[in-house]
This record gives sequence, structure tokens and C-alpha cells, in this order.
Amino acid sequence: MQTAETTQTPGSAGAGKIGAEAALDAHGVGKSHLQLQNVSKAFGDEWDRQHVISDMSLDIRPGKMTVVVGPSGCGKSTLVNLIAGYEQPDSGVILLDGNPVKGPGKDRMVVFQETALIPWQTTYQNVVFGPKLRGDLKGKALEDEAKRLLVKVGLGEFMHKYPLQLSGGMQRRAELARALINDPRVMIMDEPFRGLDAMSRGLMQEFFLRLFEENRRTNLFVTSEIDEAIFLADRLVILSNRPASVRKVIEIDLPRPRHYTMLNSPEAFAYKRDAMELLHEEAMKSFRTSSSSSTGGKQGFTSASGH
Amino acid sequence: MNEFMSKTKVNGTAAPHAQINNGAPMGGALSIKHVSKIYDPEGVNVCAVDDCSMEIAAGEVCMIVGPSGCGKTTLLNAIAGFHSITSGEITLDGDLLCGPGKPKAAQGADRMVVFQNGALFPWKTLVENVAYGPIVQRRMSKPEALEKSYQMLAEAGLGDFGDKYPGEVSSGMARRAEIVRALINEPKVLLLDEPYRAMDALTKSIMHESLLETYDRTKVTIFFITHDLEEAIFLGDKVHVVTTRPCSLKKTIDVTIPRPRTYESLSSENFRHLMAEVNEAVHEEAVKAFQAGERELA
Amino acid sequence: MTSVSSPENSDPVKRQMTAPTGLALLWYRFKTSFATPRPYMMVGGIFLWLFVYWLLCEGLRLDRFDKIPGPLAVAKDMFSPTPFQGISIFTGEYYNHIFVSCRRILIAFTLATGIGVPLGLFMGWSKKVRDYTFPILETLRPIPILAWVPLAILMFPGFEGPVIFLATLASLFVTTLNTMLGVQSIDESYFRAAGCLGSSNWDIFKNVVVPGALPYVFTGLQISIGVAWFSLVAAEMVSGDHGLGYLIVDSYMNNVTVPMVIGMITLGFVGWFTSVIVRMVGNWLMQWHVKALALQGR
Amino acid sequence: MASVAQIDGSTPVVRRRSKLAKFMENPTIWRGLLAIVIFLAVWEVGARFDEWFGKEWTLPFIGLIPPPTAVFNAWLKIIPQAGYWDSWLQSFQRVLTGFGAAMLLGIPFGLALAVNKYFRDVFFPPFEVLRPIPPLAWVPASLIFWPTNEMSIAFVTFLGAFFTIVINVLGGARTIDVRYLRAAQSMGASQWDLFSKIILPGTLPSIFTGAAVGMGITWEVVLAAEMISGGGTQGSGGLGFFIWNSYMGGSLEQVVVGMISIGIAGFLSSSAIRWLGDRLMPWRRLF
Repeated sequence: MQTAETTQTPGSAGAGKIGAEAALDAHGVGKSHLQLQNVSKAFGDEWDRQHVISDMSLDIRPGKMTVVVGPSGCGKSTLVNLIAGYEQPDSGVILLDGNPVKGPGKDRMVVFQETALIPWQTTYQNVVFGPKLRGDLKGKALEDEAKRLLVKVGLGEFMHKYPLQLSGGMQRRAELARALINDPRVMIMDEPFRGLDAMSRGLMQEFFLRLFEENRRTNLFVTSEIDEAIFLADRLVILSNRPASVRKVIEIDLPRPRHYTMLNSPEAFAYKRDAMELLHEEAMKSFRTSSSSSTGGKQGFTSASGH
Repeated sequence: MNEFMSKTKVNGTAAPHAQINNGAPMGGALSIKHVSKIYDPEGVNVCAVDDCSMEIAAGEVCMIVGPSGCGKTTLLNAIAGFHSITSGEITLDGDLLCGPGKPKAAQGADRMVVFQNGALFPWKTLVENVAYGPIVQRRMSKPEALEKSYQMLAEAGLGDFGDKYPGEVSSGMARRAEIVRALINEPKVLLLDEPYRAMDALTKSIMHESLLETYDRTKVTIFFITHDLEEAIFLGDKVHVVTTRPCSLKKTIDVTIPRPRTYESLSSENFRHLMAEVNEAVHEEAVKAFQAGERELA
Repeated sequence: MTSVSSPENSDPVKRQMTAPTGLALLWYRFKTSFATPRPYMMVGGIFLWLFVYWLLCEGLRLDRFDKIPGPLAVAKDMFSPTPFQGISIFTGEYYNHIFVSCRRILIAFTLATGIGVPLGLFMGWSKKVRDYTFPILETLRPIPILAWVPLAILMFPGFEGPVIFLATLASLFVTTLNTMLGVQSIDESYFRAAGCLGSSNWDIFKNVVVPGALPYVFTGLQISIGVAWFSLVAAEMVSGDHGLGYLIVDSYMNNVTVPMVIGMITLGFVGWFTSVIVRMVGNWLMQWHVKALALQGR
Repeated sequence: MASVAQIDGSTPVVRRRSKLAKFMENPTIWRGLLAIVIFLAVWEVGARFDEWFGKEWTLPFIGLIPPPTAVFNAWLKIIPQAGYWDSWLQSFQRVLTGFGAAMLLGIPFGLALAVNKYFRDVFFPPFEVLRPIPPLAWVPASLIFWPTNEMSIAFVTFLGAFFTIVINVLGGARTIDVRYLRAAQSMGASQWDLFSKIILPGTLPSIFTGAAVGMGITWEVVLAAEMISGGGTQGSGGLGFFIWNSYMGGSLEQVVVGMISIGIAGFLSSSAIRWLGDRLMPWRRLF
């Protein structure tokens, strides 16, 4: 935690091999600075304009794990889409190392909700898909790098299987490998462990943390689980309810490398209590603005957050 | 709610104020003795439950925690009467549900199941769903059942949504309506199979509060399957950690947090210790299940 | 589409402002859609196609195309009280053909639905029934309906019998199989829930099997009515007396080409219209399904 | 299916049965066979009722058709004849021509409709206007238009499969998960990459669904066209003509032989499509 920003981590040998381009980058391997400045986004017809994100400013610091939490349906996925460049903000700018983000690019890799491995390609084909398209890694070098990554995520034996043949946890790990081989400057994780059961989820979190702690790539992790958020985060960003903006940023000061037992430490509990309070408040707020019927408060709240 | 509880058909011993009648709940002591279940798909025997025994007192909230695919659901299915068991016996208030000579329990309204993905009939409105049980059991006339259903839905805070179809309300509301549908039959045991699995943490916490409130009101025995540890400790009187396949009892942890529990209980010191204790027992099993899963696919 | 916005509190999260309803919404949709090139291009597409058709057949009178009546010739005859070639919207004969075909379709479709839906329901519900009937169905199904023509003529005397038999047979297969799939697609937990709630077999059939299969049944019925028209036309062409298929082939035999094209156009329109009716009936019967789909934004 | 969990000594013995034994124990197989046997028996008895009990005992419907044994004998007699197999060949040729043309034109057309919004706006409406007209209604018009019978049959066959294939391709291409496209975009895919690596393989399942349905329609249409147009001008004219000719010649056994033959032919061609689909889409075969 103390050294992350300045030192080149030795564990990033593979990343160093990949491209001269990344090595030339002033911020070092995969450690870019992503900034959102007053970003807003709305959808829908004029009479029913849905403001999803309003005036959001957010700093995703180099080499840090920034975790964004918010109630479901608060606009987290839209945020991911904006940063990845799939959608354009209505106003405000998104800067990657000072340059505005224009469209999708390999410098920002997204790991999607559920899984977006291409089902008609084997795990190996999925992993080599990006470099092959661009042609920046070829032949033996590509093969070796892909295999190295697959072995690293524990899928060495499974590389010629199709995604549907893998278990949920394996699919997520394959997707991590697919993102990593592109040596992104920022990793964007959009509720990547959603849909896994609580236990595989815990194991995936530990696995993901080990990967991150190895070379501390700039990371944006979006989730709706508070435990997960606290376990992973350097900085915890709590979003307000729709329209989303930054409600509070909490610096999580748990030592790294982390272990699952830390979740039960008093510090973690304190963070959790703070975060839960804020989220609860936000959720209640959303109930008040949206409930049109005169029924009890609790029920409207549930209906708002349950979708 | 008094109306609900004072309905006479409850086991002959219904007290008008069951919610304060903690000492004598309305029955529902489940006893599971040496139960084993062996499946036989494709000519290969697979042992899902192996010599599993547990005692669940009447009016207790019993949480079963274990890795997914470990055979917890098989146990629930055996109690509900969806599946047979291979050996052992299960009794409810001393009456044999299934056991030697009777491999499969009869399905009945004394054990109501709330399913993992929700099983409200999507083609019936919430109120029709709730009224369904009493009507098909010929316990009430249709108007009577509907009236009662509206009333119970209103108690659960769903009064305005009775005429909606399940597809029109949020998953949280649907799940609460499903519990109402179970409770209107005045069951002895409520069997819940990871009912809040697909929900995010916030919705879940609201569901928990709602369930606790319902429990404090009715004191029905609850058999609750989950793999969410926090949920298990927050809701349960006892947490049974089971091993990965084949499923058998690994450890039972008594939850000493006093009732009624509120949101604040979650941040108590006691809760934290329990969490660590359960976590330790479960993590080992989770890793085992994970490795078994990898092996199986290889 | 419009049903999404009509109930004010259908979804408290999404509807924050009051949305225009009914006509106002329709008007709004019109206005916004006419601001895009889309409707103009669609109309343009139709006209382009008509123009090419006209150009080939009437404008340039290319070899072979000149034998086909162009759009103007068809329109002139179709809307003339005194058509050259005998058929127009003012002649009773035209409506007679439509009436005869529609009556046959109605009988065939009703028969196929009346037999196919119950058969499919039982096939889906009971494994035994399925085991005994499905193989026979599957052996007969690959035989094209047209291959039945000679047997149909043999078995049923007169003109009506064979035609109706063929149309019925064609849609019977589709309806039965889709209904069966529909029942099989019902989630097991609905059956279990119904069992828990104390349903008799008949209750389950009435309250789970029938409504649960309905979406598939209506998908099946939509395909089935298309297939019925397909076979009807074929049958009328081979062995018929009156009806739109007969009109087409009769005009061909008598070398009058305009009524032939009129017959084709009418067939297309009537076929489309009947399938719209089936869909509307389906939506009306399955409010729960429609509403759920609408909320999912489909 | 190595689904054997770690079973330790305390659990009962693992029993393995051979696949064949499992298959033979399956009641579904026995019931199915029994059902077909009963079906044939009823048919046989029903059809022969008048032979045994005299003319006044001719049963309605079923009594008017030839019994299965007679059909079988007729079949045995006809199998060595070259003309019968010629019919098969001719019908298959027609089916393949029409079907091939429909695939060749329908797949690109459907993909173009899916990929390009303007193309869809212009060409989809006329397509939808023409689609509800049953393919057979085109038979007379195409007989007038095309110089030979063979060509008009090919045209109608083509139409029959074309609409189905286009609709399936369009539907399939438009339901591809947007996340696949986005993931590829992030990795730097060009428009062509998106089309060739994501849209095309993603549409493949729908193409095969469309092809399977289209194949069924093609057989119906070929048969009808052969029956209506009188089997072409040259030589024997396919299985449809075989049926019609047998009917005209009063040989009912041969009619049923023709029906069964065409059923087998249709079944074979749809099996071929399924087989090809499994080959080309290995990722779908797995579960």
C-alpha cells in the first residue's frame, strides 16, 4: 500500500514483455490515472428523462483498487459504459492520463457482469482474440503469453474447452486472463462475480486480490456487495441513488496482502458500518422520491431496490 | 395479525396470542436421523447426503450452510416430500415423515417450501396466489380466502399490490408474497431454499428484517438453506455447517444474539466472533468443494 | 407497447414523472418517429418495390415479364365494378372464395386446436401418455402434408372433406408438439409448490399445467394457423372447389392472370389477418405474460 | 460424465451398468415400440376388415386405405426398379437447388438487414408484405413466368425456404449479446472483425434453425409443385409425381410407399442439416 505508486513491481514481468508501448508510458505498467470531471448522462424521452448520472467527479488513482458501490439500478453499469467508451457522456469529460476518452480501446479492458466470453471460441481462442486482431503479438510469443496467463489463472488444463464447459468461477478467471493479455492501463470490473454463489465468490475475491497485489494495475471495481467492496478496496466510492453521483469516498486502510479472515476484524466492521449507513440512507432517499402511493415506507423501499 | 393467529385450525392448540406465547410454539419439531440419499443417474451411484442427523426444536430458526451443490437441497426435498431417502428417518413432532418402509414423505401443507428462484404462479395475481392454498384444500370458500389473503398481504406491507401479477412487482416483493402464501396455510415448518440468492445486499437486508418480523410474530419453525454466512447468523438460532458432497453435519453453532434482532445486531462484537467461527468452518469446505469441482470438469 | 405507461405506479423507480398515456403517447410516438428518416424510407421501400414491379411488367414490358400482370392492371381490375377478368372487390364471387377458404380454415383450426391442445397437455404432463403417443406422432410428422392428398381424397368423399382433413392434419402436428413442449417447459418448482399447497391432480392440471403451457400454446397456434393456410392452399389447388387456392389455379387454367394475382394478394392479407387475431386472443388470455414482458422492456 | 464424488467406504457400493442394459431397461423405449406395433396392427386389421367379414363391413376412413403388409409387399416389388430411385434423385435435386439458392441469397440478405439500418428500413417492408403469401400460391404465376417447368419448381422451392431463412438470420443476428460486440470493440476490433468474428458465428445457430425449418418447407413445396405441375415434361418427375401417378393408376399401395419414401427423404435431409450444424458449431454440442 505504501509502495504501490512509485515502485515497478517485479511481478509484472509478463506485462513488461508485452509491449514497448506500455513501457514507454510515463506512469509505468498499467498504472494510469483515470479522472471523471462533472460527468452527466441521461436517457429516455423528453417527458420522461431519466437522469442516470449527474455531475459526477471521480478520481481513479494510479495503482489503486477503486471500488464503486451503490444500490442496484443506481447507474453503475452506465458509469462503466461511459468509462469504457461504449457510450458518450452528455456533459463533462473522462480523462485517461490527461487525454479525453473517445471510444472503446484496449487501454481500458472491461470484465463484464455474468460473463462475456465469446461462446463459439475456446478459452484459448478467447484469450488470444484481442492481440490477434490487432496483430501486436504473434506466433510463439502470443501462444506462450496466453498459456502463461491461462496457467496463472489456473486454467492450464481447460484452455481448449468452450466457455460453456467451464464452471462459473472458471469463466470469470478466463475472462480475467482475456483482459490481462491486452495489458490494459486500467482494468474495469463490472460486478464480475455477480451470479456466483457466496462461497465461490469468496474464493474468486481472494484469487483476484492476489492477481492485483502482484502488480497493482489501476483498477476500477464496481459491485453492490459491501463485504466484497471492503475486502478489495483501497478506496471505496459510495454512490448516491439515481441520479448517481459520488456520495462519499472512504479510504480503506487494511494491510495488504489481505486474507479472508480480515473481513472479521474490527476495522473492517467499522468500515462496513459506515458504508452500510450511507447506503441505507441513499436507498431510503430513493424510496421517498419514487413512491407515489401512500402505503408504508418499508414496502416502497423494497420495491425500489428489489428490481 | 391476531385474526391470523387465532384461526382455530392450528393443531388444536392455537393460542389467541401466539406471538407472545414463546414457551409453547405450535409444534414443528423436526428430527433428522441418520439420513442418507444415493442418486442413481446413468447407472452410477452418487451419494448426495451421507448419514446426516440434526434436531430442530419447535419454533427454532435453523440455518443450513454449505457449499453449493453439496446436497443441502436434497435434504430439504426429502423433508418436503419431493424426493425419497435411501436410509434413515425424518420425523415431525414425533410423526414419521419418511423412514424405513416409507422412503418418500407425503407432501402436505404442514411443511411449506419457498423456492430458490421463486415459485409464485406467474399467471395468478399475488392475492390469487396467496388464496390458492386454502381454496384447493377446501378450507375456506373463495371469497373468504381472498379476503384473508388481502389482509395478510396488507400485514406484510403488500396491500396495494395484491392485484398485480408477480411479473409486475420487484423480486423482493414477490418473495415476501411467497412467504405470505406459505404462512396462510399455517404450516408447522417453513422450508426456505436459498430464497434470497439472486438479490443484492441491500434488498437482502430488507428481506431479512421482514422475515425476522414475520418470525417474531408467528414463531414458526424455519429450516433455511443458504450459503451466505451473514444471513445465516443474523437470522438463525442455530447454524448447521454441512460438509461438501456427500452432505453431512460438520459443526453446529449456537447463535446467542438475543431476539428481537435488528440491524444493529449486525455490528455487535458477538456477531463478529460468530462470523469468524462460522467462516472458519465453511471456508475449508468451500475450498474442498472448489477443488472437487475443478477435478470433475477436468 | 402502450400498456407499459398506462398504470401510474406500475414501476415506481422508472416512472418518476407522469407519463402521457393513450392517445397523447401515440401522438408523441408519431411525432418523434416522423422526425427520423425511418418512416419515409419504409414507405419509399414499398414504392420502390412497386415501381420496379411496374417497370419490369408494364413499363419496359421485358420478355416473360409481360406475361405477368403489372400493378396497374391488377389495381384497375381489382377496384373496378366491371372487371375484365371476372374478379374484383365488387363481385360476389370474390367474397365467396374468401368465405369458403375462411370457413375451411376455421373448421380445420378449431378441430386441430380442440384435439391438439388437450392431447399436447396430457402428453406433456404424463410421461406414460407421452411415451405411447409421441413415437407415432414422430413417425407420421416427416411425411409432407401434400403426400396425404391421395389418401385424403380416398378417405373423405366430396370436396370439403379432403381439404379440411389436410389443413387439420398439418396444424394438428404443430399445435400438439408446441403444447407438449409448453408443459415440459414449466418449471418443476411450480408443480412442487402446488403440491405443497395441497392440490389434487386436477387442481394442478387446472392451475399449473394449463396456464403454464399457454405461452407456448399460442406460439404454436400462430405457427399452426400459418401451416393451415399453407396446406389449405395446396389442397385447394390439387382438389378443390372454390376457395382462394382454387381461384388461383383456376385462373391459371383459364389463362386469366389478373384474378390469379388478386388471389395471391388476398391470401397474403387474410393469412396475415388471421394470425393477428390469434395473437390478440393470446395476449388477451395471458395478461400476466404480456405485462411481465412489457416491464422487461420487450 | 465423471460425476462420482469422493465416495468413501461408508457408503454403499458403486454399481455400474452397461449402456445397453440401461437402454433396454428404459420403459420409454418399450412403450414407444409397443405403441408403433399397436398402431400398425390397428391399421392392418382396420384395412382388412372388409376382406374378412365381407364388403358391408368396410370401416369408414381406415377401411379405404391399403394395409401395411400390402404396402410392404409393394415396396419390396418396387425397390429394384430404377424409376423409383430416379424419383428420389429428381426430388433431391430439386430440393437441393431451391434450398441452396435460398441459403445463398437468404443469408447475405438477412445479415444485410440486420447490420444496416437503412437497408432494413427500405427492404424489410416489401419483404414483410410478400411473406404472408403461401409459397404454393406462387406456383401458377411462376409456371407462367419461367420458360421450363423445372425452373418454376426451383423458383417456388426457393421462395418457400427463402422467407424462413431470412427471418431466422435477421432474428438471430439482432439478438447477439451486445457485450460480445463491446468486448471485441475494447480489444480493438474493426467493423469487419465485428462482422466476421462476432456477428457471423453468433448468427450460425439461427441460420441452422432457419435451414431446418426451411428444409421442411422445401420438401412440402417440391412435392406440391411436382403434383400440381404434372411432374415436369421430361421423364419421371420425382416422388410427388410418383405418388400422383400411382394414385391416378389406382395403385394405392404405391401411394403409401411414396408417402413413406418422402417421409424418409425429409427426415434424412433434416438429419443432415442437424449433423452439419453439430459439426460447424462445436460449442453448441456440449450441453
